[in-house]
Amino acid sequence: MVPSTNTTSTDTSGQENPGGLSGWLQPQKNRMFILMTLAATAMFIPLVSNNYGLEVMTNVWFYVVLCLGLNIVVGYAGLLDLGYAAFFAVGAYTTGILTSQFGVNFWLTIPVAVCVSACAGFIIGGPTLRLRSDYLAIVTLGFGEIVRLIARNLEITGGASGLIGIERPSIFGFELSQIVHFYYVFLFLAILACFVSYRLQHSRLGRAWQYVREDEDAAEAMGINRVAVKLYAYVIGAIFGGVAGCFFAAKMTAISPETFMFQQSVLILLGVVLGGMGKIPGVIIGAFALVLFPEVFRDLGSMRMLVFAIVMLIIMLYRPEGIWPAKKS
Amino acid sequence: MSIQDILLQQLANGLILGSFYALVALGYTMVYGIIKLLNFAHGDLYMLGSFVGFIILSFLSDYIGSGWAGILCTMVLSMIVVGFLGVLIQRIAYVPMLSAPRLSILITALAVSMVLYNTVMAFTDGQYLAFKTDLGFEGVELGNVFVTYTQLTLVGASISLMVVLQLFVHKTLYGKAMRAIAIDQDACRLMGINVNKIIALTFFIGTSLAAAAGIMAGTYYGSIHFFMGFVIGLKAFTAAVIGGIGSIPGAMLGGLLLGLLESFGTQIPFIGTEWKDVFSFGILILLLVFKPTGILGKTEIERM
Amino acid sequence: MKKSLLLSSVSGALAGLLMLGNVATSADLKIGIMVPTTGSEATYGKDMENAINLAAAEINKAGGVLGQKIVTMTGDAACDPQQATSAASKLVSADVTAVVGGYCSGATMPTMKIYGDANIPMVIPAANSTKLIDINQGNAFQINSTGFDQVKTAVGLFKAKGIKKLAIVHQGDGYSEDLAKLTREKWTAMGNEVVAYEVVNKGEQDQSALVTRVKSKAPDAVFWTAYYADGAMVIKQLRQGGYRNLIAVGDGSNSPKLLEIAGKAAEGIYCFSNPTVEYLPAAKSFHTNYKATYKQEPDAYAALSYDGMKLMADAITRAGSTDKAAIIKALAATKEFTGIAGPISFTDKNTLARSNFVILVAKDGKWLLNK
Amino acid sequence: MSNTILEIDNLETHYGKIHALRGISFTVREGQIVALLGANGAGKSTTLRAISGLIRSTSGAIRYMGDDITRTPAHDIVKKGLIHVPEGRKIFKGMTITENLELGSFTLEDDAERKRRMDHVFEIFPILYERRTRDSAFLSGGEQQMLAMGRSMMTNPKLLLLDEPSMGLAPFLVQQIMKIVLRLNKEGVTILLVEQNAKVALKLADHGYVLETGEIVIRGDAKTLQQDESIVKAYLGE
Amino acid sequence: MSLLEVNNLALSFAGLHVIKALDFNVEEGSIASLIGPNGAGKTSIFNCLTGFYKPTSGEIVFNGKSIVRRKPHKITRRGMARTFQNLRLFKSMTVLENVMSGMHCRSSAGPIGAIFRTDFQQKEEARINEFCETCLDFVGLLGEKDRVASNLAYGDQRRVEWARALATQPQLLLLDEPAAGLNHDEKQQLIELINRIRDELKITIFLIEHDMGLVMKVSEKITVIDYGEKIAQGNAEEIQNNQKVIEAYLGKEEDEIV
Repeated sequence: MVPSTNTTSTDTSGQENPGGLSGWLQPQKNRMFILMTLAATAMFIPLVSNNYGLEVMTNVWFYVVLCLGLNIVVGYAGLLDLGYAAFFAVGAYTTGILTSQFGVNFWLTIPVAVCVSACAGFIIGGPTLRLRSDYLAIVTLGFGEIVRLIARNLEITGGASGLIGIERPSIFGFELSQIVHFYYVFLFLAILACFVSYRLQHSRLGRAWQYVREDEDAAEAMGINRVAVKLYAYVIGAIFGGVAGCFFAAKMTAISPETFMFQQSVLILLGVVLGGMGKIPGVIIGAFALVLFPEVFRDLGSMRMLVFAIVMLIIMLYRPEGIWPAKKS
Repeated sequence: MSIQDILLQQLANGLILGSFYALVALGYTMVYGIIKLLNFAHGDLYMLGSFVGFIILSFLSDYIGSGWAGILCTMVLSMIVVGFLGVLIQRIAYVPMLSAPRLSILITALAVSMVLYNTVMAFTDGQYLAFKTDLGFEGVELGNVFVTYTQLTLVGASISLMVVLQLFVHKTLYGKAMRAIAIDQDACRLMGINVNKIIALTFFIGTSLAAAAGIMAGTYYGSIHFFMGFVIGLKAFTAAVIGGIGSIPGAMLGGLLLGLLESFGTQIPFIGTEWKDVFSFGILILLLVFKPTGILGKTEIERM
Repeated sequence: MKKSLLLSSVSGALAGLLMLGNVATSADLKIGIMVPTTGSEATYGKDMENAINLAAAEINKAGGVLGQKIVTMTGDAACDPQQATSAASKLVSADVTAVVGGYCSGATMPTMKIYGDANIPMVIPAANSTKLIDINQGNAFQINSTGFDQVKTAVGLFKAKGIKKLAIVHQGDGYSEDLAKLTREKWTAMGNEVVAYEVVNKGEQDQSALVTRVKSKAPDAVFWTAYYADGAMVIKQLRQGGYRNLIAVGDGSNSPKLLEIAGKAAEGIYCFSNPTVEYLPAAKSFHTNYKATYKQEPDAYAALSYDGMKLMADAITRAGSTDKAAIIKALAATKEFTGIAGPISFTDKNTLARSNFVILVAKDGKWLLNK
Repeated sequence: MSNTILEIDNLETHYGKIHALRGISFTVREGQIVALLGANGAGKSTTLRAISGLIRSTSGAIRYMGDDITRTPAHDIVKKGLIHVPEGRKIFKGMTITENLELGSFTLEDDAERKRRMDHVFEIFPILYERRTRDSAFLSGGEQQMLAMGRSMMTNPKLLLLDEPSMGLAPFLVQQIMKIVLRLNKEGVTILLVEQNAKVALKLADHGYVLETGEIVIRGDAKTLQQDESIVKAYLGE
Repeated sequence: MSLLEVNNLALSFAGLHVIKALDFNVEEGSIASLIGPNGAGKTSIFNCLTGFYKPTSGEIVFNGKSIVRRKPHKITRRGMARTFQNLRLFKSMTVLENVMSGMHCRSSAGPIGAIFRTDFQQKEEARINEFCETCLDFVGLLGEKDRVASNLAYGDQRRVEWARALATQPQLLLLDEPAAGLNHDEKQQLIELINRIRDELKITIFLIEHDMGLVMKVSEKITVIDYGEKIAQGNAEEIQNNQKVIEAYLGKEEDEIV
């Protein structure tokens, strides 16, 4: 998402297929141009859209952050995480508890949430990463449920009704209260998430994730500590979720355990798989589809999750790498 | 009630619940044992079993009523229907994925699960349906423990299904072929065993056992809905892991143990029922971390 | 090629979305309906939507409000906070004059902020968690009795039945936990004992362990504060497990489905409920009209939803304009508005001044008014 | 001269990008023992796997008793009496010896016949009878090889493909196994024997083929091959 | 001086003795081979050396330090690299990215460096890049560096694997059947490459190979094992004339069958 000045940039999409947009995307300058156009469009949406459009688009950016976070775990490192909503919950509850019960300033809760969610990632990742991938899926699922149940059962988390009256943040005395404010906040977070994802992907750590995903034994033989590398993926993914959770709590002002059900985790996973695991543009498209599809096709009613599920199945069967084309050459 | 009575009653509760878990866990374990696939859709097939049973029973009840005879017919029919459905799912969704990376198969299984429960949700509008039978809740007092006839019959049914399965797997050639496939597929081909057919058979049996459990649940609890498979799917998986995934006696043992653990878990002083699931998931995680092979599971060659 | 296709379809969808809120502008009076029309609570939501639309149609037939025809617009709250906020924004963006709706308390809560910020008058016919009162910005009016009222009715019954030891079971969601907590507070404040306070995990079928635990505490009554679906199973298993004393359920369980699922086990249980159509003499014609229009029986919240729409129209008429602040003022000043479910006046917290809760009892598979 | 039972015609196979067999042709006549020799990785096992249908050949043809079985699935080939005893024995560890043998006769419907054949196997391998209820995982290497051969005999084979029956066995066991190979041959089973142990194999065989990197480099009468110095070179390099 | 010393190594799986009391050593700067019939336990020995298997008992001393029970990635960091019997490339990644995996243990930038592109990180990336390109150049694949690995011809994929192993900057390179699947010309190139790695890069080489011609040509010392035991050791000529070896491969002359 960010122009690469890195000589090791290895994205070689469309070298053999210079036709169409993908060919045109290749030169650094054109890609830059597209990104600028997209960013500008995103910046100007509030000028033409009503609140509903903004609400939906804010939701899109929000899911972009979550999906990119999960993408680090699933897409980059190839670990199935079925309890990602837990990290998102950890962030949201950290902010919620600190602001509503202890009166801590919103901005101060973010570093706390980062630490807490990183710890959560570490706690779940540490002992379980030696497990086979399918066991890991179940452990993360169980972990997600445990976090939700704890939130539901404790007094400090407001029990089943959750927390209400979470403070809205302000910057330099300017309170973020309108949807348009949150639109820009989440847009900024989404861009930040893209930036961080991109930089990580094209780094030593990012490559290590891919090595481990493709062949664990070979990666280990090359001197890569697979447990440490996976743990990094878990912790960084958890931080993405935690930060998104902080802002989610601030935007909603009320959070309850129901938001962090298993279905939420599945939804985020859906976004990652739909667009294409491990590919930033793919994941962004996945997040768009996730949010826009139900809005545009409201008339489908209860059929719409079914349509979603079928699409997901078809994608896994016929195009497991997702909608976004894979690099060739 | 004295504390002994309470504990005895909880023992009975645990065994009844455990026999349900065991029945569902069997399907998990069979499929996992043979193709190393964690079939996320298994819980949904349990759910589907109860819905198919619901439809069949509503037809049958006009002719043979919805007493034991009706339920028995329904059970057999819906086991067959859902069993074939399981095979169909395996053919459509899992066969093409057998050589794909593990992550892809897991996500496919998850997608299958979503398709199943969303289909039922769309058709039922997410409603709870009353699974009506003529069964009452008369029962017997065994000492101070009260068990209804329905409960006894259901436990009896699930135990006999398990016994039949155990006999099938150990005494018939097809059952032996199933076990052999889990050991070495190529060698099975060289014995003239049509591996795909046997895998399909495994799916059929595992799925129909889940369907049987689904019908029993419908009969016993009286209501069915599209998401009923989720919790039991998870619990059954936990049971399968406790017993050692891939092992059929392990699944039975694990199911009973989990059932007992849950019922006695509610009697632990100072911990309310709200922590029950935290308790069982916690056990699952600890078990996977410290003894992933479970109680009766085979140890694999250790790798550093 | 694929990428360009993708990009264009995404941007197309986006453009369509941005336009969506902007359609439909006329001289009509736009009123939003916010109920769950998808998800597990969809049947209740659709029932409420039907009743509100029926009321609107009747008003329009009689000449509309201030000469304007009412046009309704439904936002699907899906009983999910996230979906509810976008549905609420959609209604606000569509520039509705007022909103009638709110079923799940959890999903209604975050939307109250949105309606409050836009100062849109809102009548809430169903959601009744006491938490709603705290976050009300003054624009919302609850015409369902609140949890406080229900608890008052409940402990009244328990007292009258000579109950000493009470067991309370909820389901771990905002609504039922709220009701359970309030009941426990009130009951212990009255000097009585709550011997068991339990929670059932939503969707779990086997409750035998819970039943044994509850039974071992030998309560005189069990109060189920949550919804019918799991309630039916809890009741059935309580009776199967040999519990013979009183069982009562909250208004979330007021459904014929509960009796259908629990069967004989439900015989004689009590239910605290807002007034439903079949027990309201004033609702006879509504009942007939509803059945004629929608070919089905009205459900638990039909009467209140119908009243909600009628009340809103009445307030707008009294305000004499479609100015939102004026409508809110008129709503607050409502005095003994005669709805089919009973008279409506508001407290200074915008809740119902006089509880309209009734007690039902299950007899032969039907809910009857307890005399 | 007896009839041709197996005919391999210009067979080629690939493992991914590796060209494992580069067009090999040979025939096996009924009642013969034919040895397929060569160093590790020369393509001997691949040839057997292609014949028994475990892998698909990329081109060429396999004819068995006049039928083209190039595309026939492995489990159907077994029904024709062509049995492959794979490298590493591949017995079903975790199952008893009896169960292993029963699975060998999976294609058989007749229980009495199964009993008869099992008795025959037990007669040839008394050690298996002694341990018939034991888990096969606890058998020694030689016993495992006997079980693998016994299992294949349960199908009443006409042509037996034996892949390195002597692998990992002590010399006296090798002799024992080879005696059994001879006995089976006397009972009318044609045998295609893949062996690294060339000396032993050529002693038994009527005919021999030597493979090197997927091609047949030497072919001929077993007696002649025994004297051929070039075989040593094929194994140990020049 | 011995770079690698194996003393009394034993490995068993579920009661099956795969390796029994094995002793051998590899001299620094030499090219040594390990041969033996199928199933003799050669790859198991490699797996013990590289930490993939835990030996049941015995001692492995590499460069003066014991490496028994060390994790594979730590052993690689100590300077022992390996290739695999079946190609184990990172298939969907480019050739250069594949080789870069080798440099992982010789670099250290973490997530913070990656996100902020610190000076240190950028320099390190440049260093990784440069060294990996050198490695690719060494095996003659620099021109293919941006191609996806799985699209290369088989022989070239093999060379990517070597370049990847070289990028770990090893002192000892273990090659598991490097010639498997190669044609005649490619084998000649392989022999040349093995010699160049030793002569130009001063890396000691220890290989398992079935192609005896190749083994005899390149190795200075050959260790022969059978049934997990060492049966002979020596140079090519000695091995070719060793009666035990011939028996192990061809069987005993005096075996009486009939």
